[in-house]
Amino acid sequence: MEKQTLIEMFRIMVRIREFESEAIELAKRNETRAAVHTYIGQEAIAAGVCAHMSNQDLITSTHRGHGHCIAKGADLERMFGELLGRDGGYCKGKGGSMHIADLSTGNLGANGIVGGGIPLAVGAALSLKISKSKNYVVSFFGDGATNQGSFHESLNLASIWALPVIFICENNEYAISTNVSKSINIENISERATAYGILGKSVDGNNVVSVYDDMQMAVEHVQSGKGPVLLEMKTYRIKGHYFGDNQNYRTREEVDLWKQKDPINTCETKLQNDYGLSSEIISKIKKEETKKVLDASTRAKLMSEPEIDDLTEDLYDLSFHNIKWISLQK
Amino acid sequence: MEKQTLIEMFRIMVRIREFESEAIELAKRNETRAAVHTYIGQEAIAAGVCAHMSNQDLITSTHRGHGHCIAKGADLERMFGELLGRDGGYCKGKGGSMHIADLSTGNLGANGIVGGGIPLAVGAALSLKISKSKNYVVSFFGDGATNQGSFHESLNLASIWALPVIFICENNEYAISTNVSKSINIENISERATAYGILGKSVDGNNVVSVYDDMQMAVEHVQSGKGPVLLEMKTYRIKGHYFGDNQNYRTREEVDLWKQKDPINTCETKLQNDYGLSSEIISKIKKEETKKVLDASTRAKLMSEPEIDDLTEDLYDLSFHNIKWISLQK
Amino acid sequence: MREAINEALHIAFNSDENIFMIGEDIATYGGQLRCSYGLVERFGPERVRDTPISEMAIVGAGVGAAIAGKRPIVELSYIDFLGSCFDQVLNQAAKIRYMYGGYVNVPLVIRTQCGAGLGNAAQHSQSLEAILAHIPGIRVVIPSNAYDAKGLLLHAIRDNNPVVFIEHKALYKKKCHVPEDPYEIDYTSDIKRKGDDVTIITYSAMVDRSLQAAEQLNSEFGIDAEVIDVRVLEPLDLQPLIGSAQKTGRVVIVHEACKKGGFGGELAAQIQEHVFDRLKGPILRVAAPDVPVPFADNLERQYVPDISKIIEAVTEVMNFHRSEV
Amino acid sequence: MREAINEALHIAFNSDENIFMIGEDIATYGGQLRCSYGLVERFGPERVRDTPISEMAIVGAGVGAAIAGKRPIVELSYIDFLGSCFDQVLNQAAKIRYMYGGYVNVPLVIRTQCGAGLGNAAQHSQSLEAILAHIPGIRVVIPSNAYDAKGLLLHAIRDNNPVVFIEHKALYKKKCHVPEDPYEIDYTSDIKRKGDDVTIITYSAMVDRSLQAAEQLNSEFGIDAEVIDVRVLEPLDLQPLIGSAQKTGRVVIVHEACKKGGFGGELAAQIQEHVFDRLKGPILRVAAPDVPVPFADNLERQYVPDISKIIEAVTEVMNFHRSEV
Ligand SMILES: Cc1ncc(C[n+]2csc(CCOP(=O)(O)OP(=O)(O)O)c2C)c(N)n1
Ligand SMILES: Cc1ncc(C[n+]2csc(CCOP(=O)(O)OP(=O)(O)O)c2C)c(N)n1
Ligand SMILES: [Mg+2]
Ligand SMILES: [Mg+2]
Repeated sequence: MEKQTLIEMFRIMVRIREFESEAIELAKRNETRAAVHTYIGQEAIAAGVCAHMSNQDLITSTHRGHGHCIAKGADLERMFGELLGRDGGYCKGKGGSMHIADLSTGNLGANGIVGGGIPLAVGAALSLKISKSKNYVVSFFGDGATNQGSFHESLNLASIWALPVIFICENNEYAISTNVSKSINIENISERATAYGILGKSVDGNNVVSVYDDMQMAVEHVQSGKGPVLLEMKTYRIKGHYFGDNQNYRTREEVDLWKQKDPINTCETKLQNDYGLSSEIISKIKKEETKKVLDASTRAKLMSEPEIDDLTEDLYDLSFHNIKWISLQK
Repeated sequence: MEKQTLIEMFRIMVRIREFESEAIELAKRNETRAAVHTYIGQEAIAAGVCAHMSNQDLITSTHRGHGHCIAKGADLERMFGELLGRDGGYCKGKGGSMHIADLSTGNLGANGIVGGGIPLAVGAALSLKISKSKNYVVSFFGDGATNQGSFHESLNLASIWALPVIFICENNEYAISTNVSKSINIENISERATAYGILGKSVDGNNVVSVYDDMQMAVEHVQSGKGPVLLEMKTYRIKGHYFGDNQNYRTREEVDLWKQKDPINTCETKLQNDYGLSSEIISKIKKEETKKVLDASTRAKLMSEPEIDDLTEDLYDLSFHNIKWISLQK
Repeated sequence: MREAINEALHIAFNSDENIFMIGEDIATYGGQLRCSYGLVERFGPERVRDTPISEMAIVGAGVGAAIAGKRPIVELSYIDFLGSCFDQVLNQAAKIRYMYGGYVNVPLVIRTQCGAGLGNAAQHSQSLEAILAHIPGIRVVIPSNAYDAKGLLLHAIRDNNPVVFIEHKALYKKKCHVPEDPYEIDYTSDIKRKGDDVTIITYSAMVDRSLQAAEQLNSEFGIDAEVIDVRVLEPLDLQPLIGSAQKTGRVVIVHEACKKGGFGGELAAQIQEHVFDRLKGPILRVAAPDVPVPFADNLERQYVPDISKIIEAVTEVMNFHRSEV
Repeated sequence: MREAINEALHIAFNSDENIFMIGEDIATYGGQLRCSYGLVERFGPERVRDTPISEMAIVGAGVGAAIAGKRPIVELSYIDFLGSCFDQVLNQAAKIRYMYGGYVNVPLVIRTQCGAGLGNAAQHSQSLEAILAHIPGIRVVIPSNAYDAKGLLLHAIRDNNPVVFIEHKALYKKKCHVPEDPYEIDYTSDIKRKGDDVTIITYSAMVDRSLQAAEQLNSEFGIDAEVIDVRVLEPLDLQPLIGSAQKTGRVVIVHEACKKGGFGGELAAQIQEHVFDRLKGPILRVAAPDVPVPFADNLERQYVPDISKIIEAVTEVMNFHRSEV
């Protein structure tokens, strides 16, 4: 692992954490009406996965999508703008927290429907394959989503067509209040790969280096035409399902145990111990990112509300694609 | 294997074959408008599975459901009546070939939606479990159905609740024109059991003795509370997808090869060689069953068409269940 | 309304052992809808079951258990997730009885949540009752207040047919007097306010808004509106609607679902078929515009029909004068 | 109509490399709808792909490929299977553009088959266009003959929005003159027969029946009916409907879908909103009864609206006389 790469991933992780912390603040102060599903505790996954990706490599994301969005390089101000429902937000305020897409960074969109984005990723990968592109697609989803029919159909379809798509299951132990042990009867979700004859592997999702390394393996796999990969990232949802969750379904001890495996702290320790990064540089990075986030939030608050007339805009593209129909030669 | 059991299964297999042959005749002569999806070649499965079942054990069936229906003990005349759209048919002519249910024999119904019956089986099994019944449910479906989301969700749900349901996948190599090798990337569909942590096994579905034995194992498994079982029955669809299929997607040689493994012939040989059944008795059974089928068909043709006014009947049960609401004690 | 629904569930569980409930996070968590609290503690985990996120299997299991003789209640946390279980509603629950010649019943209740107004955006705010009402074989019940919800839910649970019971999320916190003892409300439309000048036909969260509009119409314009809460879209209790339209000759239909293809079209069509002669003006519809539900506060407020739009439509139909042809 | 659709597909594949097609049994087998023959032989298996039976993934893959810049055509062999992919239609395809602020297009065509009449029973015979037309964000195109089908399909393929293109199974064998060269038909309603006495508004397989009814009405009763084929439910080209209703003052709407919640209600509601003044009688609807499609021949024939029912409704509205109020 190159030092610079690790530092860059660390920076992204911190950025995500700061973004989510500010999002919680906004929710607390009732400045966003969006249910905020934070990515806190899972930052290593988005950071480690997206570190490999260019803007031409595509992702589909989830209701817990801020981290993916940021790791793909999204503009924080436009993200906050969307959380606040402003016209300068990613969706002009129409989508909110659960519905941010950013084609410019290859983000095909977050999704409020659990499992809803997985088939989209397969279609995007099919499109890349038909175009003979070397790019690939990553589909992020949770442990809970692997119980959706769309997960099953999508992995099977990607398998038989050997599509360049990497399925990243973020197993954070919970789907709202339901522990994964109550909804899935196997030890490792990656074993579900067996059902489709594709490569599956479980990874320590709180260790950004493991994430990065296994993602590298997966990228090589899909790029060599061997078909899709299912990576299960083992992690933990540190906060409630959304801001406001009473969390009556788990103990504080359980949460505390996982806090000791905090991915940012883990990475920080590694940077200090294995790469000799000084605590000054680390706190400089942290401060920079905090500032970046808070500045973005401040600027977003200055954005205006959407125009009321905008309510009925943006549903249809009224132009037709320009195709010159060619007669058939008999 | 008791001789009498084998003979009885042989009889059922013959009955199914005769029924389907007559159904094809009806289709040829345009006497039924139903698309007839015949069970020819797969008879050992329904016969071997249902030999274990009482009327209190339940099944869900498919578009290719005549065999299951007969093996569960259905009345042939009412079946033909339904194929012909007559008022004395199982559904008073409202359902047709793909929609026969018969609660009196524990048949919860055929289904025109591929994979549509699998969740119903899970629900029925849940109901048995809540009632602490020793009965169990069998869900029949094809290889193609295992690519439906409903298959995945259902097996998972049955697994985590350890429900008494046996999933019987009849892998007859085709879903309409699509060979299973083009839609599934693994050798044995039974391996899909891995994804749910349940028992899975592949069985020679053309050998009624194997079917019977493995079903026995599965019944013991579910009855001892160990949760569901997935049995893949390897077989072959001897006829087209439906009567009228041009079958441009496979060769005659392929079909002929499988004809040599005809389950009825195989069973017949076994009865003669291993059990010393005389060819007289065998042809007597065959004649009896042929007659039974043809008589039923003849009688069904005498049934009347439904009354036109019946068109708008049977949608709702207009009565309400009698429950006496009890106040809550505080 | 939340407490009323919870009470109905407790009564139901207490009265019939065949009643049980499955859904996501309904046990310890008390449901995403927060309506099932206390059930698992009182009736145990056998009858109150958390499920994986598998809507097709959940609804399908409900249908299967119903066929097999139980009386399951399924909680679908948002009506938007109909997308994920639609086959079991459209092709199984709704069709089984008819398709099987009337020999198989499906006594299933699917409780679900609809509606906009709380910033949940396009995929968690829909009003899809018109889709369900177009599917023969499904009862569609959509209460507007706590009292009605309790009585209608108990009635629905005794129904031997599949019922989709639709609770508007904006109504959960609304309270009204609800008797503690069990009671039922038949599948009937309900005149929530008597009036002679114009008929407002509505349901769900729009009932309150229509009643407020009626008060304002009365005090500000001297217009006396009758407000009818349809409450049940299937079976539709048409008589009170027709009676009222006959009396007033002026009809405004109000619902939150988007207008095009909404249930308002059906109501308008039926009413003019029956009382064409008595109509003094066109039947007008107040409904959401034909776009998905937007997130931003101001857009969503504009999206959901409000009192001013109801008043506008009423005054328009009151001012309508037949031009000489 | 089958050949016309096949021709349109060949032209499309031939003209734009971004067009490809996925669906069950569409390649060698030529499709369950038998419309895609010859495509795989000519354009290869990369662009004409058989799929497993996985409707959610198939439609979803279409949506995903469309977002990623292709112009996919998905074949859904029966519209009844909307049940198995509804989330991708309702919550993804329809909402993506709006939800993402207009920045993401979904140029997807879903071709599918609707309708009763061939003994396919409840789960393979539905007419579900009203459900689709109630979902903002989806174009709904439903041709009534081969000529229109070809021109509308080519137009739909150039549309940058998701289109559900609904082919009635009873029309596949119907032929009419179809020019070999490419042409397009805009999203417009089409007056299929001029007339002055009454307006029959219809679409899909009911157009032919309505035209036949019109001839009979003319020859037997001297009633001159105008027959308008809506062709496209979204966007709805209302002007010709209104113009005609204004002229005749009498309107009958005919569709095969069951009546309750069908698109006829929407049409009736809109028309009376616009031309209330000119109506000489109620707008009547001819539609299937509110039950699933039965299997038996005689029941199914009774189920699908026929000429006599259209004539009955027309004569009823012709004989309507306003009673003095
Ligand atoms: C189809 C569907 N069902 C249910 C929900 C409600 N819901 C939102 S998030 C969630 C839990 C998702 O769990 P998981 O996939 O593990 O993701 P996580 O929240 O842990 O990131 C549920 C049930 C939904 N949005 N979509
Ligand atoms: C949801 C759904 N998709 C597609 C179809 C069309 N269809 C009917 S039978 C069939 C093939 C089923 O294959 P399989 O499950 O292997 O059963 P088999 O016909 O071989 O018995 C298909 C695709 C359907 N009825 N339902
Ligand atoms: Mg999770
Ligand atoms: Mg098969």
